[in-house]
Amino acid sequence: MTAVLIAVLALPAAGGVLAALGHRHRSAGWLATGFAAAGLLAAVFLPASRGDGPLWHRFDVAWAPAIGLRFDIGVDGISYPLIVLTALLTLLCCLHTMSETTRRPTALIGLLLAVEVGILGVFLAANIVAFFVFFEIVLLPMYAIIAFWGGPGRRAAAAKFALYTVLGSLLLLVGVYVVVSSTGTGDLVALAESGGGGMSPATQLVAFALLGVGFAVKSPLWPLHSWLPAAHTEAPTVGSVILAGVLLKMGTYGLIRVGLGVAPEGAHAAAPVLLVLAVAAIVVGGLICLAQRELKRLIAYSSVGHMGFVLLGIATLSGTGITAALYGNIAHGLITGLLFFLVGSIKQATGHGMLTELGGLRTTAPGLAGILGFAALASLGLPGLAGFWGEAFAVYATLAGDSTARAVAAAVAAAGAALAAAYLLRMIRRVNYGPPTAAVDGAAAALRVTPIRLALWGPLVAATVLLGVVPGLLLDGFTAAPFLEWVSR
Amino acid sequence: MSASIWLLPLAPAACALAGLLVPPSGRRPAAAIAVTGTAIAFVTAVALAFGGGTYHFATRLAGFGDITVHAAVTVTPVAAYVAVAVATVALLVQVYSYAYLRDDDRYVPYAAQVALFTAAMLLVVVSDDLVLLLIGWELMGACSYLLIGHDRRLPEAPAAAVKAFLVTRVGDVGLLLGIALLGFHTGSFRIPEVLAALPDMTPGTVTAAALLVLAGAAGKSAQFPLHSWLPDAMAGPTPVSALIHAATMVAAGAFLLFRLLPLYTGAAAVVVALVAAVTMIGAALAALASDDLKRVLAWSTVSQVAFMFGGIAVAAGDAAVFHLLSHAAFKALLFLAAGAVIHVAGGNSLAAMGGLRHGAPVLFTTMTLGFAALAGIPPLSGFWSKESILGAAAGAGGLTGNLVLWAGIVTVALTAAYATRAWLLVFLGAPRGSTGHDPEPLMRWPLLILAVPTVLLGVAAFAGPVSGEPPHLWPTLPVLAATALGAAAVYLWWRREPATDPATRLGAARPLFAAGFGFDTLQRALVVIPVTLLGRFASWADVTIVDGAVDGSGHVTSATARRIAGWHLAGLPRHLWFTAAGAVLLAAVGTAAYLGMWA
Amino acid sequence: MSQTIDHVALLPAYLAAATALAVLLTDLFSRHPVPRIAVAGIGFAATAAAAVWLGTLPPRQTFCTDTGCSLVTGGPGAAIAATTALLGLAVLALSARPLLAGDAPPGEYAFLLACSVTGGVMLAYGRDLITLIVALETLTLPLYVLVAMRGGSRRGAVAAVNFLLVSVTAGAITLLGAALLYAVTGTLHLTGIAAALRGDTIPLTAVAVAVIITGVGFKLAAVPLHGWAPGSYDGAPLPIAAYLSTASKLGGVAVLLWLVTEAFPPVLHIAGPVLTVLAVATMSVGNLLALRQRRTVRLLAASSIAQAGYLLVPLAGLTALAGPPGTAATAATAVLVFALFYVMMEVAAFTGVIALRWPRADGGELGDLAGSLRAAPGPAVVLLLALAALAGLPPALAGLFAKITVVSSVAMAMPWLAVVVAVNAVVGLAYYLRFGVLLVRGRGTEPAPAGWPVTAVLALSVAALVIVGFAPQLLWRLASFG
Amino acid sequence: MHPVIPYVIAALLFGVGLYGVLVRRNAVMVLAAVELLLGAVNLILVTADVAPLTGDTGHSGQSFALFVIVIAAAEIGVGLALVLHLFRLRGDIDTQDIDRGEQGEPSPETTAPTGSRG
Repeated sequence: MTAVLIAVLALPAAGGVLAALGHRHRSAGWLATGFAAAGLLAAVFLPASRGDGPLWHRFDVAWAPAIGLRFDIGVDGISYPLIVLTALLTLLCCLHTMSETTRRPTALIGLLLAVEVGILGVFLAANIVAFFVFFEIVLLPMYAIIAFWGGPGRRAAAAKFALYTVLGSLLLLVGVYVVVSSTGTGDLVALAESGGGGMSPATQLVAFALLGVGFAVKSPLWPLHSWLPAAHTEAPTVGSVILAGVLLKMGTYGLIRVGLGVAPEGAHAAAPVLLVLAVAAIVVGGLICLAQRELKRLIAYSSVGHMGFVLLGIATLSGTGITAALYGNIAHGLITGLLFFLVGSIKQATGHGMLTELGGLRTTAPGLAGILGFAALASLGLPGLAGFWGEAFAVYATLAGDSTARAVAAAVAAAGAALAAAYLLRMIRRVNYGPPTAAVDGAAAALRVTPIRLALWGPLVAATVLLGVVPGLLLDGFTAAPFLEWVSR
Repeated sequence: MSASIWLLPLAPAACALAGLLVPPSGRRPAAAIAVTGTAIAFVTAVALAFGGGTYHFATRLAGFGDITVHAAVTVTPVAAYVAVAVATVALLVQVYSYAYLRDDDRYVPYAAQVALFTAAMLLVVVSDDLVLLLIGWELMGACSYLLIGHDRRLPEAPAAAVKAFLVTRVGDVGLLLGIALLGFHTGSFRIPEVLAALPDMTPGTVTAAALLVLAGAAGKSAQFPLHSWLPDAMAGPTPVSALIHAATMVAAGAFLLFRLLPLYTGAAAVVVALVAAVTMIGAALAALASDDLKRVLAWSTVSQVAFMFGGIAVAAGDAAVFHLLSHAAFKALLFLAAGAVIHVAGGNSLAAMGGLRHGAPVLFTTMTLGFAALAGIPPLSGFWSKESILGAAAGAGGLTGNLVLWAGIVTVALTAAYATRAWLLVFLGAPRGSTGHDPEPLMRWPLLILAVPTVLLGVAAFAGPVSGEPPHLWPTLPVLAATALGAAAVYLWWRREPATDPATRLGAARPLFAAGFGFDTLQRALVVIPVTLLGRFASWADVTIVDGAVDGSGHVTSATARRIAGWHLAGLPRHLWFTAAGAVLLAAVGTAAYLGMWA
Repeated sequence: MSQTIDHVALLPAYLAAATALAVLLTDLFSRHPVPRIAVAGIGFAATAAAAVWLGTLPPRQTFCTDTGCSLVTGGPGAAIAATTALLGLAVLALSARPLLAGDAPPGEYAFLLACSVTGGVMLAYGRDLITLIVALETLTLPLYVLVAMRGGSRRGAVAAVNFLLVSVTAGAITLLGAALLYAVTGTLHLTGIAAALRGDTIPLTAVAVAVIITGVGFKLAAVPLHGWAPGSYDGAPLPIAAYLSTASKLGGVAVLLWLVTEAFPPVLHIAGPVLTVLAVATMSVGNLLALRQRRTVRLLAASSIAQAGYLLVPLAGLTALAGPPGTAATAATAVLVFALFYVMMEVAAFTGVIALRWPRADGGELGDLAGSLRAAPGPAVVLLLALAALAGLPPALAGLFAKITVVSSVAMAMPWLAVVVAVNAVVGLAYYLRFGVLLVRGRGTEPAPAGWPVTAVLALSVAALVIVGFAPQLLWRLASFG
Repeated sequence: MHPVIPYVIAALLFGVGLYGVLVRRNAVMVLAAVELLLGAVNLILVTADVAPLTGDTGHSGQSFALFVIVIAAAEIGVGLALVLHLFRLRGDIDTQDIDRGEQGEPSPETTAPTGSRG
């Protein structure tokens, strides 16, 4: 069944190449979208005939042994949901691109698929160097998406995104080779199973610090987040969706799979720092959101807070916390992806992203207002929706440390969740309630929830509800993965 | 039978989801769906109540490593009664709303949201797992938010909705932490297992958990200091108020404390008693002073729920639930009737009402019964339930018992006073404007139906399992005396000047009382403004300091690059200088390395 | 002291020299430019083939005395020699059309190029100070003239004198280092020097080591011996600029590699810090300089300075080597692998610029290339790919692997140096991105068709980049110091 | 024997040459100064040959010196030719004006028909 594994990567790659070759033709865009759909189908079927090992499937060939690089990919219960999420969001973005009026849609789809290949590769990689290679693949296509399809400030925003995240990934590279040089292997499974491949605690700390900073920039974790608001504000809708939905997850996933996996003792030493940063991110992110006046910027900053919860779960280093972090990761991808689709549509239709220019959406476009309200409630962690489990159990895992400091951290984090409610409801109150503003009133037709929009947003809404009601769907996959046991012992 | 417990939350929930898909023009199907869902829940609840046993159902919902969340439900007879009360009120509210919101084009989502609200409350009532309970709990918060903000003609509605959600959410921070603390120390979220493991926990931890849970309950039940959202929540449509005050939100807090009663001993019980005492007196004073009929009722809810908390403080769980049930009956009745009154009077202000007893006999009769029950006139339901709490308090004695008892007696007097005042102002005296008319049948019948438990619940309770103890002379007599005193004082004042609001007797204190002792202002000054300012500061700091450092490093790099590029614009001799200097420098480095000065 | 000479080992050098001679003879007997170019091209191809063939044989040595051999063949040497010859071929192809058009005298041009290539090939095999320094001069001397060969251009002449004066000064410094090294060791063979350095050393040794490294650093345009590079590259004909930034640098790399691996193992504690300072200064100043350039070739020149800094990093890591034997070889392998990656990227970049600027002989301002992607998609895509590679980012996997090579060599031994590389790469990305975006935006003016030789170089350089991108291990096999 | 005097002289020679290279603004004079540098190198080489600082030598320094002389000659030859070429095109050979950055020739050039054959 490694064929499916390869298909998951190869189908979007082929679609991307097709789109690049036929970038002048609309039909090539549809064809590439078809490849994205096929990729999603392949991803969904990954659990079929899975093996018994730590990875369900594995495909491993030498690539560049001199630098410890093997083309080694595999999938387990931890990476599977992220893979499906990536394939799903990319497909939705392709459909969005084809259905809305977009400049040069086929070229954009080509770049989206290139980003997808990189992200999928990150989630699939079982070799630390291959992980890094895929990590880097994402950068330039994403840069191009922001820089060529973005808003008025796109150049500066895209440059900041590229330069900031490349600094992170290069530090990551240094960390990767601290690991590879001192253990002589890049096998993520073996490294995780052996608890760091025999690296000394000091080396592990150096490695974890470098890896951690690299992932922190990508996630982004406060205070290394400042590329994010600009990038989100200027990126086109699909760019924001991919960025928030899955690209950021490379950072948190990497922190778990690579950071905890290869340097558990380093992680242990750094855990208090992570805990403090996580709590700070939650609170500061929430406070900043309270003062935001721009819709996309607000949601961008909300990601900082949400990622703070994910980091909080990771910082506990416990099975519960890491499970919660993984769950929060997926939930954030769904919910924030949906939010960016929605606010992107609002911004495109009204031409405004400023909260002062928006209002009365409930009157003009009840459907859109309803879904926006739903997404906001989901985002603030309402129980019964996907966002709840990750955040609540991150708090639980923090409290479960049975120390006063951890208890305080849990309390502050939980208070941060209340802040999330404050800024999201403030946003909803501005956008949905009150009398319609001129901008909203004039765009009533463009704000309608058309069937194609329903088809785009529906899956995200449905998944948010489903994962909120039946969390076991994902959790059992997480807890069954041997990896989780290795990193939380 | 056990699995059918799930019908309680799921039937209305499913109907709510179905109702959300109905197009805005489909009033009838929407109403049918919503009523069906609620009716199924009602029938189920009644069946379970008559079954009289305790039913369980549990399945694994989510495993987070060491700890598991169960989709566990249980129905004890008490819970079944509460479920019946919730379902009844919800059903009547649904029916009432269909008429009440006749001209509202957003009725369709409204009906679905009310159904969801009901489902959430029923989930709280039946859930046997704290996390599952939390789901229903917060879902209620979201529904209350949606429903309070329903009316788009009221400019204050969105703000009130946000306030309701946020204040309760602040309480929920405590609840979440409390649940986490209990789960961590007992290894389970199942309520029976948690309660069974309590003796193994240190008293300090138990108290901490109790207080954290109390914060959540106080938020939902609008108890001091998290009560400020409830009076503002009147911005919602009146049937929603009835739902919130009688059957859902507000009752949930008291019910949660009832489920976790063993937590509340010692210091925690004292705190609960203090909260209850402060809340019941303060809210009663505010009710006495308020000019807005719905606000009077709202403050009265705050005050009455404090009685339930008082019952919890003295470990009289059954008495608390008894009061919850009787309060559900008369408060639902009062609110639905108030809706009709407001409809007739054209506004909420008591000053604009009067003399309605002639034009609207059904309204007059039912609402009179409601006020009487609220005031605790025997043999109406309110008398018995309040009495059983105060009786338990007297029996408990000690600091907690005395606190509850004496605050209760003062409050009883105040309750009688404000109930009398409102009744007088609405129905007696000279008619101001319209003398009114009785509401249409769909709005009338719910009032009549609710009048039955309002009157009979107290007597009937002695046949049921809630409370078997007959009233004692102490403290029944003082309670009755207080009731009489309060009612009489107001009546006498009113008799002297029927055109004047008896509340004017409060003099300079009245505006303070009416404004809820300025608590909103305090809350604004201490919480809202600081947090807003902090948000602005954080935002400023993020741009100037955090991002400023990033941009600054870019500028520094850029400036350095300009400087370096400038050095290179000086012609060949400078290149030669660089070359020679480089050789000397590197020779120096080599020498230093040779001398061991490197690293 | 009679020596037997292994002529097989000398074959590539013979062929390269013969190419120069043959071009000279053809120039005498034929009036037509084509034969001269063809002869040179065939000669370069033959040289490359011979070097590759020699590389497949077991190592050979000749001109040996009791202190060592002056000429040694082997895998890395073969890679350097073959690459140099191929670079000569590429430069010839890039200049073919202007030469045919008479922009420069084809005979002299091809002859000088062949001489330079001969020097480069000798550098790949030489193992004593005289051979290396003479080869280095043979590589460089013709370039002074070639730089000036931009049809009657004053800028070319200025660039040539600029290059010349700094170069002869640096050459004198190199010679001073060599002389001092001879003075403290009493031998000219690298292996002999190593043997002599193994005993007691005197302070002058440190000076000798540092000074000779400094002198060689000039060839790499290492800071602070880099000032000539932007001006000279910009003034030279574009193909010669390409040659300067590739073959000429490769020569410097060769000398440095032989010195460090053969002569300096006993004094790595001296060479290491010198190389470290050189590496840090080179990459930092190079990148910052590139950030402010407005002319295309100056930008590429400054960026090639920065790349030279990366190239030095693995050698700099030797400071921290108290480590196992073979670590120096690993570092040297990393350097050579990076150099080969770098040469490919640089050729692709320069070829792209040449094609986009055709028929102009200079790189012009950056703005002149704006909108090239629409106007001339083929060369623009090549240039974009090359820029991505130089920035070290996918889709140009070759560039990514190049960067990985550098970082991996020092990540463990000197993490701080790896972090310096990281920070520098960020600065580098800033100007590569700016350049790349410029190419994509708008609609530029279409260049004239550059003809098949340029297209061929374009295609081959891209093919090479793509192949080593997917099969990077090839380079390690070629460049392994074992 | 300690060859102090030759080394001191070589150092002085190199210093003087370096001084010339750095301060002279005339390209020809710079080339001349470079000759001094190379002379210093030769002096070191032959001195080391007869009086090595450490150990024994194979007397190969003198052959190296010969090569240096050849190199110097070649450099001067090519160098003077280029300087002359520059003088013809520009009219002066002041090094100060060489490579003053990007403000060289104003317009991007097209290939000129006349080669630099002279």
